[in-house]
Amino acid sequence: MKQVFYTVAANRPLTADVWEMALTGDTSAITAPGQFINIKLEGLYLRRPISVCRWDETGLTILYKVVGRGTEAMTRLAPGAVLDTLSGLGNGYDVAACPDHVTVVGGGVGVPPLYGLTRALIAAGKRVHAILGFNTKSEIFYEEQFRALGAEVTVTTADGSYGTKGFVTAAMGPADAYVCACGPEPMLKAVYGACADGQFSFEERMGCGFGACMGCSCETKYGSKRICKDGPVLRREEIVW
Amino acid sequence: MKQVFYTVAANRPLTADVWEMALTGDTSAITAPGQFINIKLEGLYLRRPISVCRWDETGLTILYKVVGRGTEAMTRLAPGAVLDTLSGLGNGYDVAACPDHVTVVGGGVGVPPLYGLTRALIAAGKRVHAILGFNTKSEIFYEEQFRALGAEVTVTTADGSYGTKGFVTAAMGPADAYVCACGPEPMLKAVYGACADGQFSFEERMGCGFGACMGCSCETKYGSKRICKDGPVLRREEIVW
Amino acid sequence: MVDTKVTLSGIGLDNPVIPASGTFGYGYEFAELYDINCLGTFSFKGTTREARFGNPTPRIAECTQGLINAVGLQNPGVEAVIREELPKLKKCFHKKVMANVSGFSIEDYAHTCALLDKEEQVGWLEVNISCPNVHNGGMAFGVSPQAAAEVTAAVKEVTSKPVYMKLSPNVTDIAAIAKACEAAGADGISLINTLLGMRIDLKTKRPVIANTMGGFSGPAIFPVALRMVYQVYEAVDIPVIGMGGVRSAEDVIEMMLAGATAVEVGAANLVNPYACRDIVAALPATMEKYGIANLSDIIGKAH
Amino acid sequence: MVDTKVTLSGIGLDNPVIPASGTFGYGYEFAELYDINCLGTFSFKGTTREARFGNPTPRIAECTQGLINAVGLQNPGVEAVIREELPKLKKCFHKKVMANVSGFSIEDYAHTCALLDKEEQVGWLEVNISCPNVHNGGMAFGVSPQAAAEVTAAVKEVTSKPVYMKLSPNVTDIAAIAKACEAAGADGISLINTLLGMRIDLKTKRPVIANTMGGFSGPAIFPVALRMVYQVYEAVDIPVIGMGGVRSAEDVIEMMLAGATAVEVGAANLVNPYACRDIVAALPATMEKYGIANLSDIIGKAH
Ligand SMILES: Cc1cc2nc3c(=O)[nH]c(=O)nc-3n(C[C@H](O)[C@H](O)[C@H](O)COP(=O)(O)OP(=O)(O)OC[C@H]3O[C@@H](n4cnc5c(N)ncnc54)[C@H](O)[C@@H]3O)c2cc1C
Ligand SMILES: Cc1cc2nc3c(=O)[nH]c(=O)nc-3n(C[C@H](O)[C@H](O)[C@H](O)COP(=O)(O)OP(=O)(O)OC[C@H]3O[C@@H](n4cnc5c(N)ncnc54)[C@H](O)[C@@H]3O)c2cc1C
Ligand SMILES: Cc1cc2nc3c(=O)[nH]c(=O)nc-3n(C[C@H](O)[C@H](O)[C@H](O)COP(=O)(O)O)c2cc1C
Ligand SMILES: Cc1cc2nc3c(=O)[nH]c(=O)nc-3n(C[C@H](O)[C@H](O)[C@H](O)COP(=O)(O)O)c2cc1C
Ligand code: FES
Ligand code: FES
Repeated sequence: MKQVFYTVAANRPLTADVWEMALTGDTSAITAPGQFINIKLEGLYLRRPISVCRWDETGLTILYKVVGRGTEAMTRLAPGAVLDTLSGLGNGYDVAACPDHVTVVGGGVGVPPLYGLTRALIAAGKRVHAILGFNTKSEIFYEEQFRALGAEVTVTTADGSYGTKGFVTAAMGPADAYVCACGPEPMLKAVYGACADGQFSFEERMGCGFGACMGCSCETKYGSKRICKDGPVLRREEIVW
Repeated sequence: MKQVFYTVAANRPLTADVWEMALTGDTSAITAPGQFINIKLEGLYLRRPISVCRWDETGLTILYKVVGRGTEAMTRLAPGAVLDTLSGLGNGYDVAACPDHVTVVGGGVGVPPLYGLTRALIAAGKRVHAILGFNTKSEIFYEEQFRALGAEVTVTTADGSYGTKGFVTAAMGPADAYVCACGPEPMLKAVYGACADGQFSFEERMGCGFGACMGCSCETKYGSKRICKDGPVLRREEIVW
Repeated sequence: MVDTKVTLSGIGLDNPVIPASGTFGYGYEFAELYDINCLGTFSFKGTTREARFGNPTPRIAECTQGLINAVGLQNPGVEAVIREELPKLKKCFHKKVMANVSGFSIEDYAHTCALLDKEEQVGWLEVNISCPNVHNGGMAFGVSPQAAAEVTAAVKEVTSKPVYMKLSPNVTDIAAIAKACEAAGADGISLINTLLGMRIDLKTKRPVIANTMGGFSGPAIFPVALRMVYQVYEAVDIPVIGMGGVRSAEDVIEMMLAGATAVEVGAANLVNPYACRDIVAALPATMEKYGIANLSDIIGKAH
Repeated sequence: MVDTKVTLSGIGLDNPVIPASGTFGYGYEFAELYDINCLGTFSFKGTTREARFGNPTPRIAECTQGLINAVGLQNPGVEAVIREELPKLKKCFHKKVMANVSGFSIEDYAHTCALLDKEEQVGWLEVNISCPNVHNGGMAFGVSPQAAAEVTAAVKEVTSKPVYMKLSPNVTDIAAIAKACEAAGADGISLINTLLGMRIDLKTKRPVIANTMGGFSGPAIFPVALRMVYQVYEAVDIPVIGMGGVRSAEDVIEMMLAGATAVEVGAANLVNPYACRDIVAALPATMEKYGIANLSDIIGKAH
């Protein structure tokens, strides 16, 4: 973890309520896809945790959905604005532990960290099937970006307005045995049931985001873990629902 | 009273800790010298009351001393910043009630409202003797401005480093019978004792600044008054110390 | 169209927004700023048997997201209120008003309420029991279930108007106090009054408030107020008026979900004189945003 | 040069700044961020007889200038703390640490404190009595002078280390609780623990916290905390550790003027992991600004 003051380089809507923000600054604390940053916003007491979508030596990109006061405030940040963040939080996905063929499954704003993961998996010589689940066609984002990485991409929409109709599990087959997933808890649970092994990224309301407060604990087969520090990614076999 | 969003036109230090800020915007609620505006500052709960130093149809000027978090924050406002204020608060000085010769007596940041008053008195054809009291030479401001209005100006400094040595009362003579004063309470009390009649402007910690909370009440010969609404200016004869 | 109407002891309100006592004077001065008939009603300045100047100044201290006040119930006394303030109010406010009453003895309360009971303009009595009982070593009525019940019973005896007992939050068990008031006949409960708070001036190294301590309110206290409204809603079967730190239509809805039938707004009026008008105006759109058609349907819905 | 030293029951502290229990873990994780030997000391995570997972999540809710937590005393149990956490801490912290203890019965407290009494690293015991007493209908020990005194006496019996009783602010008369602890032998008083608070999610219309309510802390509660420190300082003759909303060197000084010998910092660590280091660093210049040469001289100076 490192406190980093990032500068907003770009901030634009991708869909009606999902935005993409590019930040420049020190990314040395980011060591794995699936990690997150925790953002201080003027007038709000707690920081907001947002996954790193992708990063390089000069900066990173986040994708965020507008759901409340914090994410609304983020849409009003113009290029040049400076953001107080804690960077490089959480464990992230373990790329080395993945087999040669990995299915990444994302629902809504669970999709962003899977982009960085897919890139890392492909860089490590693995094949990736990306299943990206949305409610409806107008909410889809980043389909092209995943394809550009070289992943095989399946998009699902709950209402069938685009791609496969149904939830993400509707697109899962026997080949999708090892899954790296991120999304709302009901989706994670369904995916958990539909695969044999993998890594799952969880969300929890956080006090600190770096392991100090025990606000985000969850029980696992191996005792309690802090989603913010020992997670957000848990191995399938340790998960207790 | 009127809520007005003023734009900062200029903001510069006059001395080590007294600043002058020019604001543009609607001044229609300001009807008398000695009134004040109440300024909302980001992150601070209560508004800050500051006297109107001078005003015209396009805007106004305030002078403020840096004493705490609010006034410190004001020094950081750059031209173009917009200030949420309540404008035209308080009664102000009653120019019509003044005789042909008036002595205005200000101590430190009690000086600002007397500038607008002096201008109004002179415009009304009255003669003005302005006694401006400071601690020391380096703290003096607005001496030239008062002279430029046509007032007879006496500056006092407590340490004698400029003008008359001593407190403002050291510069008061028999001709200074009718006084309009503004400054710290000990000064007001001394001036009260040294004159026969006049108008005195008081400070008090304020909740609202427009008469709603009774936070600023003071007892007078004619019952209790709210410094923010029935004041800040009281007539000498009604004052109870 | 959404419906913002609620009913408080049989009297309908166009909306649940009520400026809180002590932050809205006797109303007519705010009428110079906007048409106060847009309000549900309002609770006027705490009125006592005799005129009071209140406490020495400074009476106000700033806090993070709030303020401390030690006004000390300054008011012209109930007779002057009836003679002078209510007629002025009548000219600009055409709804029933809530009469906030304070006292320093049971007799004080009964006397003041008996006089206000005769006023047609008054819809409800709101009885503030955060005041010190001069006959009991200055301990506030509101910190003891017995004393709270005694005040309730004494006031009920002299009035036919609905009586809302306004509770002090500076207690271990707010539900016990509320229950005692209900058992003694209260028609409703108003809460919370201010939390006892304090600030010290670093320069003078003395308390900011001349009286050392005072009542702390504003957005900072909202979570405590909400919790107490929730607890009291569970404890009693009479309506609850919620307050403490409310400054937005969202806050009004949150208070109602906790159990409030109507919601008072205090400190917010002081920093934004248009706060209540703005909240009333924002309510319909905010209700739509959260899928609420009828405001009175959500009272206590978080339970 | 200004002097920031204070003494807490005979043990000298380089400065009065102490991270509060529950916001600093067992310390060693913060040692990865900065050298925690700059701190006066710190109070470790509330430790109980047995390991506890704590409450279901969500355990955290945001508030205006504060947060609600309902962690529920998650900790590995006193034996694991002694076996695993303290040795890890020893490597990076070379001062005496404050052991924060919780319990659900008098025996719990005595058992846990007896074990910690043997640890050389532990300088003081800080006994949190905001916990529900399972033998008394779940009423917190800290809301009754008798129960508070019983815990104090039981702990004093099993330890020779100074015992600081940590009080709950959710009471009518904090001074009475403090006095009861003093009479039962407490060496000092720590206060305040969190205020009971609540938030409701407007979208789900349910409480944000799984356990409905939780402990509210952060800058919002500072005026209440300061008031209680002031009251307790007047009520007892033993040292007081002040806390509640402290986030700056100014706040530390204000707490000390109210009567605190040392000052704990809780929530601030969560939003700024460097908060305590920054406060320690800012103290000397802040003291100079307010003309304070010797910090221990100002304790209680606002009285
Ligand atoms: C590890 C992690 C990674 C995340 N990555 C992303 C991402 O890449 N893109 C994205 O859009 N969202 C992501 N989220 C969710 C994001 O944190 C919330 O949407 C955001 O905090 C909402 O803030 P708000 O002020 O707009 O909402 P409000 O509802 O006003 O927030 C109130 C409080 O609740 C918390 N909160 C609300 N929703 C959530 C949530 N789902 N998870 C955790 N805390 C919440 C807020 O942080 C805040 O403390 C992530 C959450 C976690 C825990
Ligand atoms: C009617 C009136 C007119 C004023 N005109 C001027 C002016 O023209 N120029 C000027 O420099 N100052 C003026 N003052 C004083 C000015 O209001 C304070 O210096 C200012 O509020 C300090 O704010 P702060 O945040 O810097 O100080 P802090 O000490 O951090 O403020 C804390 C709180 O105390 C209040 N406060 C502090 N000092 C005073 C004070 N002297 N009077 C009233 N409230 C105070 C603040 O408003 C705030 O609520 C006037 C005060 C009043 C009542
Ligand atoms: C300046 C001021 C004066 C008050 N006077 C009274 C009063 O006379 N009677 C009363 O019952 N409550 C009084 N209160 C308490 C408020 O009515 C309200 O209960 C409390 O402030 C909490 O609401 P808020 O956080 O919205 O301010 C006063 C509050 C303030 C700020
Ligand atoms: C996340 C969290 C966990 C806490 N855990 C404990 C605890 O285990 N034991 C304890 O005595 N107090 C605990 N507290 C209370 C703090 O130590 C402190 O008394 C309180 O938060 C007030 O200080 P603050 O406003 O600076 O946070 C906890 C507070 C927080 C925010
Ligand atoms: S959020 Fe504080 S430990 Fe995870
Ligand atoms: S400050 Fe509110 S009445 Fe004067």
